[in-house]
Amino acid sequence: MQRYSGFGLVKHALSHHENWQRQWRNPTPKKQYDVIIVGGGGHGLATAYYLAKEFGVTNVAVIEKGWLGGGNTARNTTIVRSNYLWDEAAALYEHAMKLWEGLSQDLNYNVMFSQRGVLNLGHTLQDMRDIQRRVNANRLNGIDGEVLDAKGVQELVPIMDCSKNARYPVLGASWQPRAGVARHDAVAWGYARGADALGVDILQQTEVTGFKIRDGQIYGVHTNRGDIEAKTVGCVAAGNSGVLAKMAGFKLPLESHPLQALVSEPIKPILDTVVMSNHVHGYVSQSDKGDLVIGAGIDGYNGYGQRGSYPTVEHTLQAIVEMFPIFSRVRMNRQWGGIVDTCPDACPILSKTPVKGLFFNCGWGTGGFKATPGSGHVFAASLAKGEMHPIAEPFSMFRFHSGALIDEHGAAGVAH
Amino acid sequence: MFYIYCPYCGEHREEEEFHPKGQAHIERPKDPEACSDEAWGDYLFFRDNPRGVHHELWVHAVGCRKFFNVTRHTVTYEILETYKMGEQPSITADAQGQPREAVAASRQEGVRA
Amino acid sequence: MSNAATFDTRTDSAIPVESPLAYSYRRSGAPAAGPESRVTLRERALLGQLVLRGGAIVLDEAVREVLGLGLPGEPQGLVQDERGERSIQWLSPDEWLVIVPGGEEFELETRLRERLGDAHYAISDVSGGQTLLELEGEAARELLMKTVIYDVHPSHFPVGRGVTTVFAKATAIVRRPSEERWELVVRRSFADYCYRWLLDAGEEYAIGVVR
Amino acid sequence: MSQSKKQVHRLAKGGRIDRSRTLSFTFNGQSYQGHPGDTLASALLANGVDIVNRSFKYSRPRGIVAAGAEEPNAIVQLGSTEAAQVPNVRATQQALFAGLTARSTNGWPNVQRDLMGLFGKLGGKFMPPGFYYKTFMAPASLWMTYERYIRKAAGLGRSPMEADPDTYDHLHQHCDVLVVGGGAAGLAAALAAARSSARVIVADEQEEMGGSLLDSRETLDGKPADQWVAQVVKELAGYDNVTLLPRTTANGYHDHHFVTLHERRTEHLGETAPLVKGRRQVRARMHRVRAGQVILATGAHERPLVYAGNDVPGNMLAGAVSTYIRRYGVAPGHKLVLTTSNDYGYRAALDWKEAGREVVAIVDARQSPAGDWVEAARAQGIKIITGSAVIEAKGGSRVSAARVAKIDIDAFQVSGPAQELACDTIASSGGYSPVIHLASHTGARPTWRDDILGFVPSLVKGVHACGGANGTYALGEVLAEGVEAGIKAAAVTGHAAPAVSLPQVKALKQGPAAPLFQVPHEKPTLRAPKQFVDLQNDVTAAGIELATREGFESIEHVKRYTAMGFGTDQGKLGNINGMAIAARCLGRPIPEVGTTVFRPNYTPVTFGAIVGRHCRDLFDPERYTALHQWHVEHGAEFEDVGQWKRPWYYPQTVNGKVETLHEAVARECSAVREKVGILDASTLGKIDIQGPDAREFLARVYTNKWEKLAVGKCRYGLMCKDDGMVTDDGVTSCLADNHFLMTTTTGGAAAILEWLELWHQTEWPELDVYFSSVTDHWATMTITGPEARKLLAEITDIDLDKESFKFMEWRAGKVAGVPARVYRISFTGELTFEINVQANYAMHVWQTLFKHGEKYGLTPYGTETMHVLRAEKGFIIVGQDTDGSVTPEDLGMQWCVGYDKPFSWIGKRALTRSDTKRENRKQLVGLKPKDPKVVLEEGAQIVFDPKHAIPMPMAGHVTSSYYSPTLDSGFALAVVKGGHQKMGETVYLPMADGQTHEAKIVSPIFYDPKGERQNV
Repeated sequence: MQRYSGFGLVKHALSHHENWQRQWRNPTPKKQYDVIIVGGGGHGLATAYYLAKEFGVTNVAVIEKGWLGGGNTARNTTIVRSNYLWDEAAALYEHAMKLWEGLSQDLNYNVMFSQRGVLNLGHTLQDMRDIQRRVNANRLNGIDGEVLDAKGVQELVPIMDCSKNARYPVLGASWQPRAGVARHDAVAWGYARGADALGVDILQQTEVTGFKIRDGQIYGVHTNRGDIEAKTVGCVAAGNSGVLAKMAGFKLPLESHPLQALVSEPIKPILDTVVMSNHVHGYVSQSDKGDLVIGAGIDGYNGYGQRGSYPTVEHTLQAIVEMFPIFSRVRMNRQWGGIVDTCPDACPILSKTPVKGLFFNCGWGTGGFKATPGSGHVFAASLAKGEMHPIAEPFSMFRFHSGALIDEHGAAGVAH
Repeated sequence: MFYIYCPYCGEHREEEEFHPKGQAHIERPKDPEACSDEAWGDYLFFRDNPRGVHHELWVHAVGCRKFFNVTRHTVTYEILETYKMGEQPSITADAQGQPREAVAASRQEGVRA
Repeated sequence: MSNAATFDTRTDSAIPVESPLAYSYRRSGAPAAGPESRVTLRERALLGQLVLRGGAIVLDEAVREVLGLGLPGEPQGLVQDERGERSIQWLSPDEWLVIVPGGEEFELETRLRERLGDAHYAISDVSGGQTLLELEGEAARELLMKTVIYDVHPSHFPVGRGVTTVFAKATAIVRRPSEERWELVVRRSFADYCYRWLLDAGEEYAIGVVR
Repeated sequence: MSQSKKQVHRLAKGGRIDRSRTLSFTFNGQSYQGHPGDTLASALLANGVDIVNRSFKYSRPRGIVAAGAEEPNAIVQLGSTEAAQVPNVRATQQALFAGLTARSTNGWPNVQRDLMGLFGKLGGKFMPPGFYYKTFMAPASLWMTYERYIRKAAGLGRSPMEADPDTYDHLHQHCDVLVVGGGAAGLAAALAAARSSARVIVADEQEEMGGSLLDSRETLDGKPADQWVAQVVKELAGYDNVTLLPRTTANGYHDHHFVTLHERRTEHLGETAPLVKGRRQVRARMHRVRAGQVILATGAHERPLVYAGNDVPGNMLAGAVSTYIRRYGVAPGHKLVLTTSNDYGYRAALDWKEAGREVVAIVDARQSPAGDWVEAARAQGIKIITGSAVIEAKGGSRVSAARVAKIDIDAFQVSGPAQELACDTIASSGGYSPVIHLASHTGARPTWRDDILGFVPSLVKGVHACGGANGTYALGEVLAEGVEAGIKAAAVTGHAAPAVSLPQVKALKQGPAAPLFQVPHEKPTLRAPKQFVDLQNDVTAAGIELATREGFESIEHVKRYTAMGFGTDQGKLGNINGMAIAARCLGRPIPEVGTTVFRPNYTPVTFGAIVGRHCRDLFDPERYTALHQWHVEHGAEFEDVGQWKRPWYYPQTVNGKVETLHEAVARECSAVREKVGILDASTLGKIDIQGPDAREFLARVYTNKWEKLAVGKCRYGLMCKDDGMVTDDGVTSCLADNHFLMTTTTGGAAAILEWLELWHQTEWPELDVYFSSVTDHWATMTITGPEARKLLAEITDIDLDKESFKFMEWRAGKVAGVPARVYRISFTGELTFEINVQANYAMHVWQTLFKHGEKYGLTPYGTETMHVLRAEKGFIIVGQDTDGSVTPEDLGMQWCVGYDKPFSWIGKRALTRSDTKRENRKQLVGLKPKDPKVVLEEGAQIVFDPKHAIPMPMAGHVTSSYYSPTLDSGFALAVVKGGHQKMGETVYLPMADGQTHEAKIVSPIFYDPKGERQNV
């Protein structure tokens, strides 16, 4: 792998950038792999990378029906935080956070992880109770965070309307300084380049059309480029997980919904942190290019169309202008939608399935991007060993039978 | 944004008047106590979530407050038919039957009063 | 008489009573209508309002007999008596809104219950829970277009129609009892919001409030 | 401010401007003049302003390139005052008005002499696409510092720092036929549809309808094109069934023909909306259009050719040159070189020549061009150099020469020596790209057509494309397509259109265009001077080539790696060129590289216009009870509960000092416990339930039993979802055998009514029962405390004797002369009467209670006191003491669960799942802090072992916690793992400040455990 560095950049500039190598190969599928990952988004590529790097499993194929990183990895609003309420979720997201903190160096690819902090605003007394509960739990779980009052919020974000005149005045917030944003595309590309260099075959434009199952054990997949065999298959296909599960003969407790986001035109830097509000229902950060990156909740209906309904966008911008009246004359440039697979308890599924050797990693809902490294790492460990990693264990799909849900709706009330 | 034919109001109305309520035709088991945990979990949580033709329950929340069913394509978002509670769809992923009459009206393009 | 409790909520006229907009007038004032006003707003407060639920055939016979008005035959229908004082509006296949002059509602409910006997139906008095606002003037329709998502074009919303629809971020019933007049039925707790919305959206038409 | 400059490039005649009036404006502090009818761009060009901005990445000087929505460079900051600032206004779309104040968005210290430009020149080499992914990684700790500097370069314009003085609104429109675009195709379509009597809306983004006809060289029926426009617009304006919306851009095409139209109502008049007769006008209006059929007549955008130095000011689109000359009377230079791949480009040279300026040469990439316009140019004696292209523009702040050479398109190389032609303007035309943005929004993927070298829209049902949007460019065909679309669309909506006779248009002979996108240079792309593809984001052909080399093979990857098309122009000029370049690099045909997917908005839209009136006081409804006025007048602080404003507490001023929350609540609590308090409880949801099966229905939706509740009695009920988790609670009263009044939580009212309907309509339609909301009909006033009976007795005819009107009963009678239902239920643990009257009488009753209550110490109390009092009694608040993961058994409320009811009520089955019957579930208990002065933090986490290392196992948390004046101690409700079995045990609460509180697990009932006080 060609190492990236500032020095290298200068060297390449002097040779007119003619000597840059491909960041990943475009290999021909082999007949057989040790592990097949279905889905070449951030989570799938991270899984492959850690399989190869941490668990020595390098005979791995990542099968992607479109272009790598072309799904939700490319469509989210890039927020990374780990201040989840329940122990199980907090452990998973904090595991990811720790990996984020060294990710650029690990991958030799700058994913621009920027720990500019995330504020979760409280506008009602119950919001504040929930915030206190969550921050207290975070602290005892070793996750950074503090509770701010309205004055503290105002000091951090002077341009926000923290006055009592607001329809729902800001009463305070939770503040996680280590949280922030990252460059979403770079995460997929960095993992792809890293995995490729370790020998993983990334098969783009390859679509899984069925599973090869014998006696309840998986032994491969059918694709539009022929059959490929493996005794371990991990599906990491986000919104399309339900479709894959159906091919394998079972259902999942999932619904795929449209999730919309939008950006303003680029403006000069004015907002240094991520501001989220469940109550007025919107969140915003400003990218390094100057765009205000804005999102809100999911649309209520099932949808694979990568678009949602316009009123969701209207409500979101109403929320943003309510929090930031000065943005009224700023202009919205672009909106788009992703497909998020949501679980009834707003927590993911990392699980064995009724088919032996077939594992699913899905149901991340609106919280997938921030978990990418952690999800990939614990899923890789599970695939390598055939047993779920302890951090992944509580996220079994069978919890929906026993009732052991991990209800993170409070933390996930707004998409992020 | 959808334009939904309410089978009770007999006309198309804006999506903002409706709430989606998930997959249609999920029946509560008649004898819950006889259900295994697995069966009960399936009823509560497990869904078809198809990429394609989907039967779903909606309520005309700001309107007649009636629940009804919608057959909708989850990729194109085209509404193929709407039908009242207690009725069965005429269009399914397997069999694309002839929509019933009232439904035909809902499918017409550019329906105006 | 069915097994339901009826309750006459009204009392003698000496006791002060406040319409849902009482607070709004004090808070936001009421701009007078003038020659420039292209739309006027008037609250018809304290009317009698009943929600009827049941089968159409049974209820139709009863209201014809008791009120002299039949149920509207079609969804979104609105029928009224000759003077426009009493009306019945379709709300859903088994639900109608009856509006009568204030004070008539209890007697009406009682007579309907007598007439309906053991049939399965429900009558709920909601007179205190909603109020009726009238809009008149050449800009009334455009003001409604700013406000409700339902198509209020005359070709789509002829006289004799009434719908429940989205009013800004609340809900309202919109009715068209005559060529010139539109009616809004709004819930009491949302009335101030609706009033402030109409004044704000109507400003460019010099909206006036008739009291 | 300096003296106004002369309009050096303004032609003596021509253009659709009003030369009788002069408008002054300033740009970068310099004063200039223009005329009504100008855009800011045409006025700047008229005044000879070459550099309007600096580029984003390399800080290169940039001039105006286009004349419309596709302009990438002329992005300015508008506004003379802070509040009126608007960032990123496209000068080509901003009508000039008197006093307009604009600045360049980039450039330091100014746009003419920019120091960053030097950095761009030197550093540009080191900033290939994706360079930031490859560096700034070491040391890790420094990234935030690097980023701080990167961020300094971010953004175009800036946000205002003051609130917007303007207002915006929405108009909900419905029509049969929406025509997007008021050019030749759109007007023809509109005319046809309008004559059918269909309801038609025509939206056009420009200041006036007409599109390219406003600067066309062609004639219709022998008359100038704009005369036909005027005649059609006049006819359309005369129809009642037609709404004409100029200055209105269709920005988003959503499902089922829902289109948003952004109408700029006052932006052409001033920087803030003017007053008309003293009344505010809205600055912009969003038309939310539900259309039956949509006709896309959005035209086409000209593609520039990609050659070296193509960003130097003076490089323009050929069509834009024509537009500035013919529509605005501005020739933006003196000596023109035109480089083109097609016949259409020739119009610029003909117009330039007619304007009396010098055409140095037309450079045509084709070997033997031969259309009518080519012949017209030849006839004018214009020099035509064929088989060639401008391969490089020379110049710094303005074009000084064009290097022209023979090229071989197929081999992608320069095939002859270059000559340098002195000029100040280079116009280029690489053909046209249909404007397919709106069709893309619907999810339909466009189709590539080799014959027109462009994508045409694929159409979902009900959408029609005509004219340029459909890849049809010859005027006669455009008009015919428009009429056909209009007739067809109207017909589908049930309106037959009469025939429309088309105006006579001379058919022009056209030669085929050459497939030229990037022009080859003598040097390979990576070594050639920069050839810009996306001017706004500084994306070059070399950048795209590099991306493909590095393995970015789909156009989506290329766009993301290079940022191509992510600017505020969304790649209107560059995307197709970029795809063509990527295709060339990959050796694949263009459609295989991918299609280009556009997303809303077509052009940027002010947040305010999307928000409309839903801001400030109207952001969200505030729901008030009938007593709100009183609460306001008595100084209540309010708590938001759902959309309701509920009195939180009533601070009194004592000795000139306003009480704190704590002081007020202590006083209010004592009043209730010792005398009598009053609460406005009107916000509780109230559902009128009638029907012979009402009782059975209640038994199915509540966890407890209802079959024996007698008329006149009330009962508390708990509601679960079918997962067994508590979702609501409240008291339901039996009014008559078949008649019940259910109360719900304040926040749950609407959801519970829908919940009941859901079960009735979908699962149990056979049950004869109806539900109606009567929440707003009744006002509810709760008087509670030892003196409550005495107070009420003074003003009611109801027999309040404790034997005849028992706890958990209701009675009807008069209170203060008003018919009332009085419920003897209690949420405080004290003797309580809930007085319900029709809401319009509430104020009278409330005030009468105070008139009589003074002697009893009647004290109004708010939600905070209510919470303290109910917590002392161990009464839960759903949503505070529960969180969707709590069962009735977790709450210790087995007394409220009818295990043996015949019907398996909602939630019952779930209670026996393996996880719900687990023993160490979190269970509701009371907590008594060891130190009575301590009020535990709500949300504090509970541990058994405070010495455990982090992560410390947590056993639960505090759900409610208050100071109790009655107990003179802090106390709390909490959920604790296995808490019901741990009575008397000690738990610990380690806090953020380092303190660890100690508390004892106790019964959640702290006060009057036998319930004697409410029974008195």
